[in-house]
Amino acid sequence: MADNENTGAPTNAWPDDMPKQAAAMLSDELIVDVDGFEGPLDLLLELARAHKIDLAQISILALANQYLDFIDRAKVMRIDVAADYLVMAAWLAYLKSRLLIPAPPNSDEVAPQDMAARLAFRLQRLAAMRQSAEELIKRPQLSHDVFARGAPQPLVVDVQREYGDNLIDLLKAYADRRQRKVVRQTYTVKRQTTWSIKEAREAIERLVGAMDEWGAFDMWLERYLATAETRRSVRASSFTASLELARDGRIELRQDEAFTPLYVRRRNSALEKQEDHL
Amino acid sequence: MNAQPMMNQDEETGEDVQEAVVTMHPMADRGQNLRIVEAMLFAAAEPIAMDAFKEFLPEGTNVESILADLTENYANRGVNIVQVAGKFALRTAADMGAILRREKTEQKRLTKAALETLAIIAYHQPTTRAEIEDVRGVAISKGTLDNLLEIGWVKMRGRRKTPGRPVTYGTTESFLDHFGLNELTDLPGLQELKSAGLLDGNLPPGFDIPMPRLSDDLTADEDPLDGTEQMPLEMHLPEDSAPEANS
Amino acid sequence: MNAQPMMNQDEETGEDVQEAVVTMHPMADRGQNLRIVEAMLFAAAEPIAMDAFKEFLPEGTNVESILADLTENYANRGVNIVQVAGKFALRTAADMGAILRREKTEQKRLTKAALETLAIIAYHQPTTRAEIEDVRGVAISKGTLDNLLEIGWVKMRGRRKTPGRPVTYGTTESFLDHFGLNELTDLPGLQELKSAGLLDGNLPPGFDIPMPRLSDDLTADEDPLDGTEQMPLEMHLPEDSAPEANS
Repeated sequence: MADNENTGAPTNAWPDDMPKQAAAMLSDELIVDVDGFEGPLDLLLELARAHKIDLAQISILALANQYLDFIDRAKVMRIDVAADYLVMAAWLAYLKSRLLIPAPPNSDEVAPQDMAARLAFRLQRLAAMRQSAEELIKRPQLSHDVFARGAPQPLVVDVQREYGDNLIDLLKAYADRRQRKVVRQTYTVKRQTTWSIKEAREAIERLVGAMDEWGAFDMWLERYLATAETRRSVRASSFTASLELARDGRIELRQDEAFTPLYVRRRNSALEKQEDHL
Repeated sequence: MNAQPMMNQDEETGEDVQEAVVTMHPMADRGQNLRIVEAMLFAAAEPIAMDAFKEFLPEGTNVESILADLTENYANRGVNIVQVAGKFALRTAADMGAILRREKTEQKRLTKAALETLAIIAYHQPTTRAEIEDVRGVAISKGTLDNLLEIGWVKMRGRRKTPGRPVTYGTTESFLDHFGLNELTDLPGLQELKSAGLLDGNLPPGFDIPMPRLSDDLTADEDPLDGTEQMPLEMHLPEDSAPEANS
Repeated sequence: MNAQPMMNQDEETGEDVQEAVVTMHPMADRGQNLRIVEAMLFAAAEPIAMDAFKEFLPEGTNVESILADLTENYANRGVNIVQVAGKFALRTAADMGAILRREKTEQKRLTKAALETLAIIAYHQPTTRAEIEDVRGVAISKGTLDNLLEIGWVKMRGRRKTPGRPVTYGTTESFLDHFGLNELTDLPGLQELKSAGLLDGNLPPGFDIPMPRLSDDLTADEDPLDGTEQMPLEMHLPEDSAPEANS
């Protein structure tokens, strides 16, 4: 192609007649293998390689022609070409036109030479990375070329437990526990001073045996109200017990009005007195 | 020594490597064979049998002599060639074990329950599990006594001469050592605990702290251990299957 | 060499072992130190850092000189001392591979895409997924990065301080170990690629570019990982768009 002279691209290492020959040569093997490429950049690189293009002096225009030619052939052969290959084709066609047609003065578009240089750089970089990957994998590899100790003996680590507890902790633990136990015991004793109804009933029965006259209920109980804590319990249990005893006919209860003192006396004595009256 | 040339192994093991080797000078050969045996010993995960070496060496190689040389070469080094069950292996020298062993101290603290149990054993020894639980007011959780026995602060002393013959526990010298006590009688008594502010003044009459004993001799109500005591792990499966209180 | 006697470490590192050693004759001392280093190298499953040796040697020991002697001693043997990732390890000599390999199962080969990706990460690190794709000119298929992360040759380093805060990738010590590299500057052809400007992003050739990082320290344009990075399997669903099926 005679286009090359017009591009102003770097030295063209690609003889005019080369593309067609190469394309003809490659058409079968490359086009049918379109799926084998890892993207348009890979294809471009492959084309450049197939044409033995020096990537350092690449003519993007010539390579673009190769690529576009390749895509055209693929289309003719009704091979599905993935979208990104077509995008690249469109971009290369645009780049080609920019390279061929001088830009209008004062255009602020990116210079086509810069676009071409950028593409060339990417191709070089990809090629370099592929080369590096090959060299990397050629290195002697562990467990393939070079072997580590087959039976490593990991360093033994003796874990020694060190207890930070000291005598004060020990004594404190002991004293706390003993003291808590004491508190518990004291509490239990206090709970025993609360009256059950049964206890109250027994006590009232015992006391009432000596009570022929009306006496204030509270007074009876006062003897048992040892502490403030037990007062409520004693009063409640005694009251309930006295109601039970009254129901059973063992005692009599009397209250003049609400919230006035409650009086109690032995039922039998009352009966005896009535009998005496009679 | 059974390193006669084996004529018919060539097809089986013939590889590039061998061909390369046989063209070498006999002495170079021997050096290379030493290298191969050394590399095999190093890379192998298991000890290697004599025959296994032969598979990797030119036929007719005197493996015994190579191993003998290598063994001697390694004799005074940090790594030795040893024979294990008739096979060969590289092992770090016996005296390296102690040097390469690392000690790591792990700071730990007893659980509250363990500390209490230990304290109760210290003051009330010889004491039984049931007595400890009585003082604590809660059952001892499964691992607590185990832990104290494992640490070595508590030991089984004997058996109480009571029905069920429960094991009696006491503290050890290591316990005294750790807590900086010269002897058990150094444990502070009631008045000292009070004046240290560890016990408050409002204790009921009769509240007492036992006088720690002086010796390890069995008391009158103890029998010696009879050897049927189980080791820590199973030792104190709850006798009564009481659900353990979490203190 | 920084193995000057360090005067004030005695309290910290004072151990029985040391005391035993310091009573020995200086030459015996050195012999013993050689043995210790040798035993450590043999025993270890992983390459050993200089500092790790020092922990097991009397203070003030010139570990560098001991390692140099040992390295020389092993130079022509079936096993060599190599430096990987700045640490020391014993490895079978490279020419032993062909001899020993038949015992080992063939390792899984990386795909071409994975190998290229690995190379790009190694030479361009720290680098993002988008940058890798820019170099390759094609998207990285789903499993490729996963695979490299799983093998342990590649790791997530941090996040690039750019919109979207993409994760940056780098290689690991295990990568260096596997390919027998002491440091990243030992990567084949690194200097040439660098001077050709090919390790640069998208900048024109000739632009001065930084060397691959020698350390794991984050670069100025990296933030630390924030812990929201997913583990390999889900990790690289495209950050940008596609609510791609979470497989």
